Amino acid sequence: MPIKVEPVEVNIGPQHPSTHGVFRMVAKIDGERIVDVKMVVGYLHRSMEKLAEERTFTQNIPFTDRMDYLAAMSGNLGYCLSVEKLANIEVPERAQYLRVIFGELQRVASHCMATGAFINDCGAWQTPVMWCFRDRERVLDLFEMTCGARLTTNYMRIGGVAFDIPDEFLPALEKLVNDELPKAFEEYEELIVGNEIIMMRARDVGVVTPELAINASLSGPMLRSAGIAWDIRKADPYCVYDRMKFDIPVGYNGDAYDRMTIRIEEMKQSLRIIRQAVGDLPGGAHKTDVPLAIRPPAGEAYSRVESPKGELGFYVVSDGGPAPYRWHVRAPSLINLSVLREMTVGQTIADAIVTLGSIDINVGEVDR
Amino acid sequence: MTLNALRLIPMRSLLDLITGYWWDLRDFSNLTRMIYKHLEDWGFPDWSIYVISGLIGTLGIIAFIGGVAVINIWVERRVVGRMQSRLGPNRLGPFGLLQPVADAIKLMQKEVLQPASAPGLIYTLAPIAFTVPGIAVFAVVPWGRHAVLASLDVGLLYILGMSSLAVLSVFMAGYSSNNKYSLFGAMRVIAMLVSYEIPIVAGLLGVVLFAGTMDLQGIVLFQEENWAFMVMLQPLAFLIYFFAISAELNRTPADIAEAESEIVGGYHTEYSGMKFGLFYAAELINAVSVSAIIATLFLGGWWAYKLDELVPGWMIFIGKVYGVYFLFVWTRGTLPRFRIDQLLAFAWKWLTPMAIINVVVVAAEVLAWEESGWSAGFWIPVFIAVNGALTGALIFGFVKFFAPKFQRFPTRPRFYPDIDVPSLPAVTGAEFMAKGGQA
Amino acid sequence: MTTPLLALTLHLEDVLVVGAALFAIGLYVALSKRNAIGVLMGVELMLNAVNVTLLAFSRFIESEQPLDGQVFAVFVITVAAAEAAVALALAVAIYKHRETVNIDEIDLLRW
Amino acid sequence: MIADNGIVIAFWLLAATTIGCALMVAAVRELVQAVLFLALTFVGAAGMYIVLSADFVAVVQVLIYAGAVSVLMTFAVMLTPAADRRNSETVFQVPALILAGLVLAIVVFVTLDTDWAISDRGAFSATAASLGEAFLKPYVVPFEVASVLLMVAMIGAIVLTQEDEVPPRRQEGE
Repeated sequence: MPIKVEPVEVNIGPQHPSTHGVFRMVAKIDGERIVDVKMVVGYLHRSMEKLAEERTFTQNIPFTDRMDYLAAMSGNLGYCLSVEKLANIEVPERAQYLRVIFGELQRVASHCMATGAFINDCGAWQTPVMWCFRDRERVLDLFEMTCGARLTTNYMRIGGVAFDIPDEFLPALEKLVNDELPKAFEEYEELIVGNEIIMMRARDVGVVTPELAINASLSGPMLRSAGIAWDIRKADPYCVYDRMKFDIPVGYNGDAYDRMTIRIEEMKQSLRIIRQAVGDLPGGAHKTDVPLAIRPPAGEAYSRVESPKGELGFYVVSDGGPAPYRWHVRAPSLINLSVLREMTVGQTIADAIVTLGSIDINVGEVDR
Repeated sequence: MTLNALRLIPMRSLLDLITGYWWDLRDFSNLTRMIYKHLEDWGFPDWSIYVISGLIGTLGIIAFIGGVAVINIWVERRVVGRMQSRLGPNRLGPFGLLQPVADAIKLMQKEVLQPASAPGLIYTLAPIAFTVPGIAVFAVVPWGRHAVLASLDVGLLYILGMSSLAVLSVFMAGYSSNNKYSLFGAMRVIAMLVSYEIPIVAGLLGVVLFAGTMDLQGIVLFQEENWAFMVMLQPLAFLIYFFAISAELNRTPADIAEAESEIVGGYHTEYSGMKFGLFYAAELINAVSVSAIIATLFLGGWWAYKLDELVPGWMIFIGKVYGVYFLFVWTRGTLPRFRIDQLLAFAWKWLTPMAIINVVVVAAEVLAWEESGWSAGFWIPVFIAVNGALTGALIFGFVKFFAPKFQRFPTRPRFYPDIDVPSLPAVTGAEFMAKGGQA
Repeated sequence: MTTPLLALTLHLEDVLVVGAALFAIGLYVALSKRNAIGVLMGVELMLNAVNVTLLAFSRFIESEQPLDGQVFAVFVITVAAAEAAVALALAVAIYKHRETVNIDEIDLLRW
Repeated sequence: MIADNGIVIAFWLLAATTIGCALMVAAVRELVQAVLFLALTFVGAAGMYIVLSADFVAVVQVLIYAGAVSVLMTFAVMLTPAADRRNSETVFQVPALILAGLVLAIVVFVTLDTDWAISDRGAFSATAASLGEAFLKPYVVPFEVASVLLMVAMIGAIVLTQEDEVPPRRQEGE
């Protein structure tokens, strides 16, 4: 007969080092084992979707920076695509290539952050975070070079990108893509992927079955770790992704370790895409002329991009005015988070933290 | 006297000039002996000499430990900073050396908050009780041939007892904080102590068997006599002790009691101000005292082949202590944390059996040594070879047969160059492997 | 020779009285506590008192083998450790089956 | 008779600590606090052992009692529910008090009444080695029996606390 226990309720968050922001997880715990988990979101809610209805289409671009602030470029891109779809705007070739380059650079930056923070959640004492930050900083340097901002870039515009790349950008990018980042990824392979303790901590932890992944509409590395080959860049190509050659890494077990390795492999694939895009980069304008206070015809549009976190969709409704009538964001962080209970119940607290880290949520995007 | 003339005087004779005087601090006993002599001349009773020399030693050790607690904040942050490809504290003073002072001033200024429902006495005593054992351990650690405060006949057992007391104070802190995270930390500590006490004691048994004494000075003298560091004779005991004690010290990869990413701060979540500062300092002090124990037991303490004739023993000793301390900082800066069940399994399934096998082998070796009557010159190299081979074989065998087996599926993802949209749901890992692993 | 300022002495009887006091406290705790673990604490106190007494005899009494008292003390500690382990296991086992460790309510053998 | 001022003062300080903490074990309301006071009692008793020139026993006392037994007790206390963690008395409190007082009175009376054969041997020097001799020569049989007892106790404790049905746990990698 097992000892009868009263489960203890523990609040993990909203102020907790591992919740990556103000996210609260009410865990019922029996000893070290989790019996039940309740998620409480909304501490960072800034009402962006409502605010957007009062601002012009162009003015809404900075909002997308501040949703997933670790992947601002992807947010910019997804929003601009949706408005372009609504207003039927043709984007110049060069801008499309630049969008691909910056989108992939942003994926590298975001995945670096996710990997480092994940290993920090496994209990390493800041070292992997610092190493991953080192590589992320290199990418952010390029962003700064181009648009002056590192985090909230606000780079994409409706009809193109805000600025053309400066002259010193391409040499720096080539050095990064061909020399610095491949070396860094080799280090990751040695130090992180092959680390026995990380294997012990992350394998068979936070398992997502393929059925659960599809039923819960997961996307991004969460979905691919469950063994489902799905990537918006392949399934519904935007910009010039249909011209690029790249592979989709897909995991076997759906556990935290798979998600981590998939992120590392995706970074390598991103480098591959960037190399191709730089090779084919055409000349010409970086932006079409679009009025700042653009008034798209009445109607609705949904466009989606593969952000580092998963499928980032923007649904825009216009009534012919200068501001969107309704704006909705399909935030991958929120939807990936929805299976947290299924993933963590039955595990220990330590596993739950690892699981949460491996989902790679961004509370800015969860709460919007 | 010109510089050239100085060179003519041999180094040894210069040293001889000061040998035996109280300012010859190569050996602290010169100082205390001088004090004895004066006290005797002045007609002090015997016991006062005992008390005064004890006080001198105690004050010296406390001064050293106070210095260590301050300087190690800087050392640890600086070293880990380098490992993390950043600089570490570098603003205050030369190389940021004044950073610990700034830290201490900040901590002293902070308000000491105490949970309203905490049992005040236990809450207040816990940080003190946590600090004391780390300092008390130094009483039996030898600093030189004549410089040991208490040459205790049961020194090693004393050290073990003290280190197990520290864990009880961690429980006191965790329990009295009246915080769920703290209680988790406390319970984890208790579970860990129950498991790790055994490999620690069993591991050190090999050292005691070889040295034939539990006196730390005796163990150092054994190493000097046989011209070999204990780490060569007992590599397995060294590894076992190192891993097990890093668990008791709450350092990564075993810092589950204060796992920051899981249970916030563990047992010291509710502590603030200088009470927290005491925990912080005690952590460093405990790390240094364990480094001192390792340096004494396994690395020869103040003895280092011929070197201790030229360099004062206490300098060699401190050098070794910091060498070991660097190992602790290194592991802390490198490794992630185990889960608690993995950590306990590591103690019970790996360290304990290894330690017991080690004890049996060492007992047989000591028996052979005593019974054969052959000299140490023959046996010590044999033991070094045998124990080295045993360590390798045990570690290899345990890794080979008892390592966690996860390799059900490949660790690396498979790649799809193209996706077939309507074919969802796609193949799961199990189906994929059943089909022969072809994408 | 001058008379010392302070001439304190410690006799066997002093130590034995301290041991007896410890024993009496242990006895009281063991007999009066409601919680099984509390009772165990009393038993441990009594064993400690016995150890103090044994060591006092070993230190003060004329004997051929004066260390025998210490040998006994070590045996007492050993047995006490074994006893503590088993008793605590019993407490936990009883708690598993009866959901209480109050000795008032552990009355399986009453009839 | 020990006639060394420092040692006598130390003994009485330690005795006061020990007995005071033992009284606190009986008096405090929280079982966990009682365990912590018990640990302090053990440490104080270890100090008394040192005064009685039994350094090995003292260190073993700290290691086993203060380090292990009290930790084990804490563990057991924390396994029981919070409602049971009071250090309350049964109805036998007054009889127990009377009985303990009687025992104390009798023992003290007998102690003071007996004519002890006091030796003037003085303190033992280091005891660890001679204790080891004693264990492995005259007392080897009890020594082995004690080790068997410990083994039996360990197995017994494991059997007693074993979960009857092993709950399904995920594969932990062992």
